[in-house]
Amino acid sequence: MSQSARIKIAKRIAQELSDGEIVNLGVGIPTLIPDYLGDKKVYLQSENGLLGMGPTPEPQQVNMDLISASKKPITMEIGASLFDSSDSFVMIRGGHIDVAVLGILQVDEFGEIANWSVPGKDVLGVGGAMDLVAGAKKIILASTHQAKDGSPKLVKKLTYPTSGGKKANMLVTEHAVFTFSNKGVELVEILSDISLEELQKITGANFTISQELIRN
Amino acid sequence: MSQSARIKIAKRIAQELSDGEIVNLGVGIPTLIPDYLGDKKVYLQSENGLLGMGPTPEPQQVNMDLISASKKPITMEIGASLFDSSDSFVMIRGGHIDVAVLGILQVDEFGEIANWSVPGKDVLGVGGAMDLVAGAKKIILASTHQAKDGSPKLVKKLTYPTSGGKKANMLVTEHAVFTFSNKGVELVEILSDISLEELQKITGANFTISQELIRN
Amino acid sequence: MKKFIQSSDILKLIKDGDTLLVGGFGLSGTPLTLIDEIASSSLKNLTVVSNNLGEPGKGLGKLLLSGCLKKAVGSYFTTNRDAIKAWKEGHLEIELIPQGTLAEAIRCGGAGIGGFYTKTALGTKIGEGKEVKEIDGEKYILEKAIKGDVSLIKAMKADTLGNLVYEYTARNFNPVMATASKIVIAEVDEIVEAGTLSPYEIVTPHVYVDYVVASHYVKVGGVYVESISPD
Amino acid sequence: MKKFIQSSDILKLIKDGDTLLVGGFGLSGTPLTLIDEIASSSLKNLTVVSNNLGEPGKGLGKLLLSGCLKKAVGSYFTTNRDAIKAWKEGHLEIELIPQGTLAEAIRCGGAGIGGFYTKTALGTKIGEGKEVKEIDGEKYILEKAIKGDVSLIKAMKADTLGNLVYEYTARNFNPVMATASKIVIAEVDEIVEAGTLSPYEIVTPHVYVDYVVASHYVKVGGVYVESISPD
Repeated sequence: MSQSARIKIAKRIAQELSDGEIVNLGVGIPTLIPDYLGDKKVYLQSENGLLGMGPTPEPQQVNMDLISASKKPITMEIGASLFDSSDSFVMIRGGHIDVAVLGILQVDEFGEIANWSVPGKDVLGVGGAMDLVAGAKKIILASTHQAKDGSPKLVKKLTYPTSGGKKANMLVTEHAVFTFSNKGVELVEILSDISLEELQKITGANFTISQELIRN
Repeated sequence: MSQSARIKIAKRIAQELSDGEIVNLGVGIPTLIPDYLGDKKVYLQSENGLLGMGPTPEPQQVNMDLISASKKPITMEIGASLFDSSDSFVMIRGGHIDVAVLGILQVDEFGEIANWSVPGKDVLGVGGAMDLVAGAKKIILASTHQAKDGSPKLVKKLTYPTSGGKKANMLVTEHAVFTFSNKGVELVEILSDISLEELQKITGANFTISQELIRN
Repeated sequence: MKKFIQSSDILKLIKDGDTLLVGGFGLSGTPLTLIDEIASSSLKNLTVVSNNLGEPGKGLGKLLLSGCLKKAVGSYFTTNRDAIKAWKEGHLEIELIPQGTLAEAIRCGGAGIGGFYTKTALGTKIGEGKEVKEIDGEKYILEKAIKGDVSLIKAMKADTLGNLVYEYTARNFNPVMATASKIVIAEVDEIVEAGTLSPYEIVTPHVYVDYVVASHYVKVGGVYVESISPD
Repeated sequence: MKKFIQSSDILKLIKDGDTLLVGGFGLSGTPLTLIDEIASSSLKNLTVVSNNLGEPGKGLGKLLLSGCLKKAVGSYFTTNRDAIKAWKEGHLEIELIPQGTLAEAIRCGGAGIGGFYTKTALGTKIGEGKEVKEIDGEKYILEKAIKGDVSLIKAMKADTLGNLVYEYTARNFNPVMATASKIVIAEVDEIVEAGTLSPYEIVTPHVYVDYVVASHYVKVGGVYVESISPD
């Protein structure tokens, strides 16, 4: 996906975050979000043991013992705190993270997520994905609308292994914003010049269309 | 019991402790032990959140937020560390305390302890007693030989509620030292001028006598 | 953003029948100002989870005398004769839990853990009726997590974000209680600018703290005495 | 009394078939010197519990290449292609555990807790075959405690008693691993006099640490590089 599409997704999710929220950002697109928060002050939690993650340091200040969960060098913001992995997951699994922004492999029409394992592929990693799914108060998914092979990410039924029963609240792709509820998935916003028909064609699930649909 | 008898018990238990050991002292007689350690360096753990408890402070240095589990003002030794109650009980229950010295109501001939509740009396406290019993590597009991009413503390079978299945290793009274094993209780040392017959009379369990019985 | 509020404001956050997790070991690390507010309120049927129930007429002992309490959950009530009396007279329910199990159960409450298996109290009166399970050849009992509606904790300092540090052994149950209630209110001696506390020294990260109240007590001769009468 | 030993001495403390808990998140907080010793030893059939398996040829990646490993338990192996390859070829068993469950299970191992109930991985492939229990209306799966024979951890400083402090996010799994093995060996950058570290800043109290080894690595440009070749 083009960097501009990735930035579009990051920007749109940045709008969803509120002042004062505790946010955990997954790898990939989510890591772009801090650049688009403007005046909003959110507190970034990194599951390897930090609350108050700041921007990338200057090259001469890099210390590979101050890193993000993506293993990239970071800094600490004012008021940051350090803790061990068990305390970090008390924070994550105990419901203390306001928003987790996660990448996905698939999401079904009720918001159930698959984001750790591809059947038949050698993905031997789960990391904190299932912990974040189980524990975050709100889950926003950041993803391209389609996988590299053109298959839809939003599907009727997961064909990839689930990350757990807890449901996502929102999906943001380069084309659209969807929200999930017990009733299913709803299109609330179109972010590109795609037609509704075309959007339906490249989406694997039936979605309802919000009466207040926004077209940017 | 006279203070001299209490001191005798504390002194004898002090001999059992080794350099470098991590020790938790219960209320009562055990709190006298630090005065009789001589050159030995043991590290005292206090279950309210301190490793490295030092002696009572001078009156003008008392801070009631630096207290022992008996809620008495204390100091910190060099190398002391502070932690919260959950971490303190990781230390206690995880088998990291070398020796717990505990008071008792009763102990049976296999070393099973009753030290928290008197039937028919309003003792509504257990504190860390059961945690220490379950978790300490070695348990030494400090007790008068008889209760105030003259009944024996070392008994064939507990009539008071048990503190858990884990067994004590040793009992020190003003009269004698006993050790416990799967085979039962053995008298290893006589600390007063009591006769064997008299000792047997005031003891509620049958004990074997060590072939290396020490008489002080 | 943490809300810095007056002590009397906490009464809007607590309702009849609530379960309160209250920090402290004896009187050390106890939110005395917050307790005073509740003791002088008309709140009823509260359950208090705390290691002790203060001392007669002091700390949580005041809540008992003011008639707010229905139940006390903790490890050691023996030193408060008022609690024993109220229990004997049927005015107070008491649930006795070993101190380590209490701390761990509250930690689990804050950690999204439903319960845990411990050897403490196995085979005892306190363990009666609890599920016994053998894991890798060793027997344990199941203890369930403890959660509260409101936690009332006491710290030495808060920074302006709500990060907390504790004095010496006044830390005790406060950090775990900070994680385990829907609403967490911290009484503090001092409020300092964010950035004053080093990332290494912060014990309770601000994420856990909803409200901060300045204490009405000051320490004189190592003991807290009331300095400002609650309005 | 903690024993300050040479890195090569650790080989006397580890035996074939042991389970090693090894600190670190990626390469940060990883005991590189201790790993080097094991990689150049003839130890066999080791199980390593660690969040990752280092990187190809780095950190725990060396242990894999040296043929010491039978099994790896952790949360994320994807970034070490050697591990994936060894697993595909049947040379390495892998047990995948969510990161939070891994941290909590090790903490339980050190805390005398047999197991705990978590929602993480409920209903997933990783949760398959694990006991499901409903507690207070919510479903959880049982995860068992993890313990090791030997923990290899990395700290920034030890004092002469063995108290440890960690650098920034290099803390990660090290403090819980310090509690959960029969033998705990800490590799440190610096050894300072007892009393130098404040009681407030000590993260791992000395009770948990059996042996301390001075690191053969130094930090240059924010990255550890080898300074002394192991003898």
